[in-house]
Amino acid sequence: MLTLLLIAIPLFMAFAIFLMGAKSARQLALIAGIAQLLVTIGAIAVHHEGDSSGLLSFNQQWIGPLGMSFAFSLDGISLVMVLLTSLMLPLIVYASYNRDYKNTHIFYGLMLLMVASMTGAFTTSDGMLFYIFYEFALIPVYFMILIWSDAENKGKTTLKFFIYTLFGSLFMLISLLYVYQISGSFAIADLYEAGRSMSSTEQGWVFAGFFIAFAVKIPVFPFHSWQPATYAAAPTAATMLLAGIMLKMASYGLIRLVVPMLPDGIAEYGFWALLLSAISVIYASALAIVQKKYKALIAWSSIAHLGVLAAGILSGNAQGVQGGVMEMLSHGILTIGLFFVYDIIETRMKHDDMSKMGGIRDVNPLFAFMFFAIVMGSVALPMTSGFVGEFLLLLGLYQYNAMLAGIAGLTVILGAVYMLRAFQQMMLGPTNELTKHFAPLTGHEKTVLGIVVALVVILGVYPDPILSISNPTVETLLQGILR
Amino acid sequence: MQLFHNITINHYLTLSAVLFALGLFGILYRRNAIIMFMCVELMLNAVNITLVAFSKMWNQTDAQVFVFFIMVVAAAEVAVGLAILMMLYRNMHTTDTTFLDKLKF
Amino acid sequence: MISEYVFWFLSFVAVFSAAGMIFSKNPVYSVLSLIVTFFAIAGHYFLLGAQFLAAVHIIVYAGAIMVLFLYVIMMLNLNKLEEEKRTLWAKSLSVVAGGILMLVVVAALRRTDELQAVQSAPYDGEIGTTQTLGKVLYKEFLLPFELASVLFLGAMVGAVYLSKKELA
Amino acid sequence: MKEIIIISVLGIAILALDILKLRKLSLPAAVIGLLAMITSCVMDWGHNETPFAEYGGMLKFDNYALGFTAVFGILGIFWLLMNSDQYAANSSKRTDIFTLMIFSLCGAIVLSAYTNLVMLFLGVEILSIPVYVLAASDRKNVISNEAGFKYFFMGAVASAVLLFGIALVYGACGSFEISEISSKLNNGNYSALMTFGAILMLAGFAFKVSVAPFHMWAPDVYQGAPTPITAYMSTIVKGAAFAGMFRLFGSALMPMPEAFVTAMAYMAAITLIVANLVAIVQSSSKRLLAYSSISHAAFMLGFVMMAQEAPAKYLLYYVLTYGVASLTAFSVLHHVSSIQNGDDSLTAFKGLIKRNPLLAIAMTISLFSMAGIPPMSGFLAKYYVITELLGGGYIYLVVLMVITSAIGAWYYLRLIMAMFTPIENAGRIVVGDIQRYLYLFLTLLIVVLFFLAGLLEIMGL
Amino acid sequence: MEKLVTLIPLFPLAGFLYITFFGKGFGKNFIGSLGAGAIFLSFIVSVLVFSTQMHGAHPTVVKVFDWITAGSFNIDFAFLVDPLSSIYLLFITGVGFLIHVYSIGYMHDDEGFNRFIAYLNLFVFFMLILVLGDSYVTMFVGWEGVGLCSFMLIGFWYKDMKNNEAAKKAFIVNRIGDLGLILGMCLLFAYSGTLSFDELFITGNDISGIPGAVATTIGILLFIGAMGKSAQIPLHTWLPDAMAGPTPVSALIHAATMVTAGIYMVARSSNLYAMSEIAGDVIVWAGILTSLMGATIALTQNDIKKVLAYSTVSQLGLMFVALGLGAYSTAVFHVITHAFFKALLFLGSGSVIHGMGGEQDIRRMGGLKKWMPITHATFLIGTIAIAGIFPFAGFFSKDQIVAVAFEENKIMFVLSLVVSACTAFYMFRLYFLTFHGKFRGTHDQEHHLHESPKVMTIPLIVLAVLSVVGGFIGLPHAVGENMGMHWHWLDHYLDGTLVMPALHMDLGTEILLMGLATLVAVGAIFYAWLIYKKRGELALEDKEIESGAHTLLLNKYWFDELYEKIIRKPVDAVSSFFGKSVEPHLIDGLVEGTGSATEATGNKLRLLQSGSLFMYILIFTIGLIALLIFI
Repeated sequence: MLTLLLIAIPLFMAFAIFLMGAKSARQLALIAGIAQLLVTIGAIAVHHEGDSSGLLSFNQQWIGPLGMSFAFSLDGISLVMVLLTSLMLPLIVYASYNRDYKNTHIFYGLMLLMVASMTGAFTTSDGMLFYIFYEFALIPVYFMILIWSDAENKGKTTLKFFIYTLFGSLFMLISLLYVYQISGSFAIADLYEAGRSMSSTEQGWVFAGFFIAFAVKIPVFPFHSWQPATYAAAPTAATMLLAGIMLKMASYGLIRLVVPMLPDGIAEYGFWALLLSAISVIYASALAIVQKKYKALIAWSSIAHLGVLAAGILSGNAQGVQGGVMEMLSHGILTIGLFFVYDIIETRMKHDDMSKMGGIRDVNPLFAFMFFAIVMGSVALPMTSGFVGEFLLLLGLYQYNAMLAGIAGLTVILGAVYMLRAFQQMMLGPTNELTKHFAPLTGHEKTVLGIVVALVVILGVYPDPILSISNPTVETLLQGILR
Repeated sequence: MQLFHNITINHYLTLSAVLFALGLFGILYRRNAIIMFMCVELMLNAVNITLVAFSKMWNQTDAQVFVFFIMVVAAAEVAVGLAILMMLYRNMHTTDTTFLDKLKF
Repeated sequence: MISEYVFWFLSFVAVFSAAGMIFSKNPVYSVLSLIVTFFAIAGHYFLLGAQFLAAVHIIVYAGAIMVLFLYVIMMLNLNKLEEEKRTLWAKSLSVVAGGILMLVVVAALRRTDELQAVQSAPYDGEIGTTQTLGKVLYKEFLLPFELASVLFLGAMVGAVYLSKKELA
Repeated sequence: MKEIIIISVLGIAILALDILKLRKLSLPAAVIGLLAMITSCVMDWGHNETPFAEYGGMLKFDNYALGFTAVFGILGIFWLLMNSDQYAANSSKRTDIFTLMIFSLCGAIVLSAYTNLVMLFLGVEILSIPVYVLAASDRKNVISNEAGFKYFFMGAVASAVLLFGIALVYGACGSFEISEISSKLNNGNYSALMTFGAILMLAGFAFKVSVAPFHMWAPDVYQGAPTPITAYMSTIVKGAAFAGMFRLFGSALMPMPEAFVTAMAYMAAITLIVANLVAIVQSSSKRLLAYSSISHAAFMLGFVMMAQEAPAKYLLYYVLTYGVASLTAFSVLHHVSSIQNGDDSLTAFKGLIKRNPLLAIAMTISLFSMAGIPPMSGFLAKYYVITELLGGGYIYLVVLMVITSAIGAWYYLRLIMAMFTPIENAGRIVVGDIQRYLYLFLTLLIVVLFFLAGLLEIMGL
Repeated sequence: MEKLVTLIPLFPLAGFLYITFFGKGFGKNFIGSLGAGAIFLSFIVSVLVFSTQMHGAHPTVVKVFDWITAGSFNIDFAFLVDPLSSIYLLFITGVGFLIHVYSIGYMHDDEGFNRFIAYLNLFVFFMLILVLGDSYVTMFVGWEGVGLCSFMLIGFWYKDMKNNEAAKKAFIVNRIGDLGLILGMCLLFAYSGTLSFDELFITGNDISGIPGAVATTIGILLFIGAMGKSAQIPLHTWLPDAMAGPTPVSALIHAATMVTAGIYMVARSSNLYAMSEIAGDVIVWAGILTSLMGATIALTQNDIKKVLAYSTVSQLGLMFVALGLGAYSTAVFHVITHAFFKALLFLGSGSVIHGMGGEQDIRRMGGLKKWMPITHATFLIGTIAIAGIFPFAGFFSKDQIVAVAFEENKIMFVLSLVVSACTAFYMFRLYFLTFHGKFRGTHDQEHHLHESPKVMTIPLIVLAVLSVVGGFIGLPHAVGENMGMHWHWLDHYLDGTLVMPALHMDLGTEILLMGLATLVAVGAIFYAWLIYKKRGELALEDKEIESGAHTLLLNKYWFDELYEKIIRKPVDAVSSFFGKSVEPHLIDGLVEGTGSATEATGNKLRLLQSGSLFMYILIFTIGLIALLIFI
């Protein structure tokens, strides 16, 4: 029941906002976000002392003969993902306070719609429903970018983004249906059984379908080209939603659907997928190194991190998957932090050309300090959330294939290279005309950055609460496939 | 099979086939809407012949009744078709179908 | 024996006048040659023992439809219409297409051996007569008959609507 | 049977209203009549009534027929309401158009209920002949004339082909009754004659439903015909033709030889490719929608391929959802283009979201539905096709469908993008109250149908 | 008792947090004493902990909280208290405390004072985590943490991009090592299923199952990490640049503590290294090469801190030699003594620089002993200690290394003697050039030359004392036994924690070696005295250098240039190649290409729709024919 509540709150608030108009849209969105957060915490509490009353699961047949049903359940992994969503929503809303988007109510309405569908994707235990939510999330963000972007080529960019991702996910549909031909039901448990019963060649093909779908969205190396342009064009809030939460649906899909369903397929044909992921680490890092614009840089860096993520998850052992869960959470937080930094700078300096900055640390040490904390998080320094995830991922990946772990591990070095360069260029060194009058942070900017930093550090120092939520689920997921 | 002396169903089928093809050929060959239209009638008649021949073969009346209906429909079609043709002529002052290319691509 | 010759004769008349319909410059001639074709076809009906149909055929086609055509042609005053022929490639294309179609159809229809199996009940000349036809038409084919009226009504309304002048 | 009586009487009644100069009443009358028809469908549900059985009744109102009849009725009502503002309330044109539409609707019913090839033929003709006229109904407009003529002429040829097919089938089986025919076919290996006839019928129907390579007329006619008529053609006429086709291949000519299904698969593939690729490069939104409707024909053909196994309800669902979506889309297109003197280019949609948000949203939703993006009902419709085809093992066709529907999303998005690109000094577009509420309703329906798809399973079809 | 150990890192952390968040508005003295006090407290606790260990308490694991759980992988955040860690605790907190006190004086006029003290506290915190951590992962936390602090402290004066560059270089080079370390951990986990020191080495013995080849790989991977931290070839280049930071930082981080983390780690894994010959050899060779390189480069440097930096590099090299030869306790011994005298030397140089008003070039100094006697005295002690003259601390530790080398590997023995000769020479060169002769600086420099304040000199004195007596914790076996007293305390203390080499050489050899070492050292010193004191020669100005060898050394064997060429340039080139060509043209080009290709096809296909009825019916017919023929 709680799960339904988690989807219902943003949904109804979205429509409420649509109807109530622009006046108090922000506040309503914020309230929705906080409510969402509270419910999530409640859910975690319930989950903690064992969900005896079935509060966390809900199942209502939809199209019986086709084995589709509105089935939701909040197990450990879902809980973490939901936590991510509902942690980030209020942050993003609050972060967007320093810009006023025209037609506010539409903007926040769409945002909440998107959150609703993402929550659905994270909580559903029905393959078809997952696909549906996965697809639907595309629509609101598409409009958020199309309408509120101020890039001149936004039409082309958004088109590419939409078609590319849609195109990818259609392959997932085919694979899903192919498995469904055997299972006769979309209940994920049945899908697992059916998937594992297939010959490894079949599994390989099905895996290919799934991988293309998720690789486009994660994104993994050759399928990424929609992403930088889209990030560049999108309004910051949309970028945060996109990079922070939405793309996690894909990696979550890897954990939830692919790894437990197609063990043999991955074992035999998965190597290329992992290799591509590893390559995308290097490739994206290399591109991040040559970026001049801060936003482009973080776009690429996020591709690099997600490459590690994908590879680690696909290595299909407890460490990799746990690392994946943790990394999703932390990457979400960090991405939002990084993009919010972009927003702060962009609103003040009207550009994000790093070479034109410098010395901001002198003018605004607090800002620099928080930014530094976030940067350290994203270079996966221990005691920040980034480390736990990345370390576990590498640990898992190493057990799959040492060479790949070596390649992917280069992110440890390259990440430091471009992130530190960016930080030093922007924050350190002498001040110049542009940065001399860098306005101090407003109250809510402080709050948001503060929360982000706090989360990064707390999760880094004491990640156990999160990990111990997801660990049992991960182990049960993998039981079936560990031979 | 033998319909009557030395003449089998195949003869009739062939005849109707020839007429049918001829009709289609005519449609392709001519540009004048009216002539093309007549070719359509020809095709319909080819069908009629087949049907009558079959009714003889199966020794049933249904086919002939069907032919009857075909005539009815043909008449209706002609009525509408000629009406459209007239209107077309009123607006375009020609019945040459090659001028019908406002809609393309 | 005689009927056989008649068959061949009628067939040739039908085909050639059809060809004439297609190739004649003057639409009026086309109409006339088409009428000839129809007469030939009517002849066939006689041969096949469908007297009533033959009669109706003459009446409907030669008597009604073709007259309608003629009327239109006269009204649009298309006799001797100066229609330059299709371009050569178009012609050749149509010839080829028509030819191939004919070949295919004929070839396909030749392979009707299984029809030899059809045992023909001793032919009763009655099936083509007005009486039997009427019986069948008003019994088994009552529903289609009624629906044909709907069809006609629709066609009428349509024709009338189209030939009306646009008011307002 | 009542349905047909009601609909024919309704047609005549509207003519009478025209004569009695009560034209204002024509709309309510028509709507009420259709409602009556739908209710009678509901009442007859499950009776499998065969009217005039003793007179060798040639119609059978089984659930299949009733279901399609009801759907056509519903779509018809939507169509009437949506176009109630097109023709001056007291012009004779209005009554004429409505009458013709009603009559062709009668043909649609016959097509979904026939048990006899004669009826099939009559149905096709009753359906088409009024539509020939409707397509040309914009009398002064050369474009409309051209469309009407092309449609009529090719339609005539097509029905000649169809007829030839019927004749040959009769020759092979010695009967027009589909039950007899299917009994004559000793499971699937057709006689040469039979095959030949079946192919010709297939071709005839392929023309009606505008499947490649018999689709050439569709774009021109759809573009040339007045937009309401286009909407009508792409919803009811197409649906009815498919109803007839499905009934033919599902119950009469069954089981089909493998080659047939393969042929259909190829036709569907060609259709998908041609329609979608050409649609991308269209600048006229009307023509674009025409091509999209062709590509949807390919999807529905998928059901016909599987006609032996696939339950008809999915085709019904497809017809309904696609009908609703494309009706909405074409109506929006009409409302948009008609106020800027018939400009139906993509640019005409610029800034629609400002000029009339409702229209823009309705259009967007319906386009997404056509593109098959959840949670619009169009997604489930396509989903059904794909599952059926996968069940039949036509994986390549499925992949092609998937790829092309991504391409489809491409050109739909071009339209959507136009709607959301702001322009200055754009006057508002106003639509009547009926239309406004109808748009709202249709938009909701598109989504609601998605969630209510479960009901489809319990309606015994 | 061991529970107290949790407090040890907490004090510096608290200090850091307090100074960072509430430090505003307090006087510098308060802040300084706060920072120093925090360290002092943890020093007290360390002493307590150490004493328990010294009285033979068993190694204990103190769990702080559950940390990482992932399937079979379970890491608690736990501290391991055993002789090794406790002795490290002792000198880290001790030296750390002294250097804090020193910095109060040194950094007094810097506006970043609070920041500096806070960073130092944070550093000590991480350093303590590093040595206390019960698992490689926990250790890695400290490992990276000290890296972070070193980054922040090297770039402490962030306005100067040069410092930032140095800081970034340090961080990234360390990162390279860390990758090796991480991979080493992964491999170790893959084979042993745990990363906890306790389970691996002390109570448990989970490494027993590891095959030798794997052990070698693990060893080398871990050693790569050590290379990064402890500036071994080829990852040494960051350390000299790191001198950009304030001098106390160089003393604390880049001499006494952080750079010895590598030695700590290898010593910690001694059981593992004991399983692999090859790994040992690798370490030995890397160590001795580094040592030679460092020593030789130091001969020619003219920046006082650079000389010390390279001497650090070479000393670290020696320590690794010891490690590689299996004499782990000896390495630890040298780490401790080195911590004393190198800290002393750096602080001394700092005091010199302080007095010289920021001047670091020894060619601009000279004769300082009359202005700053205490500095001079202490510096001299340090110099003697590092040169290895009896009975100073350096003598014993270095002599043990030499002895081990003599036992294990004669080449190493020779080379280590060479190193110690060089060491003695360059250190005394430094000393003479700085404190003797006459002043060569500008006039106003001379004008306000002065001895440093107490707060700076007292730590110097303390360290000086330590450098004198520090060596007696580890008298050589032979000597110890023959003096009848069981004095080789350190080995016995560390026995059981570390793998011990079986060294048994008789008194004669022992004495001989000592004599030899001393002889070499003295000879070198004498040579230096001859050149720089007697003849009063000066270091050459850069432009008057012609000898090739000299240039080579002055340019540090062109390592930086080499890396510039073979790493940095290629990476940039590849990156910009990706950015300029691959991404837009290949990857995105494919996507765009597909799009435009589709459109092109569409444009072709639409021509079919020519609008002519003839064409339509023709296609209709063709389609029909096709169907007829197909079926």
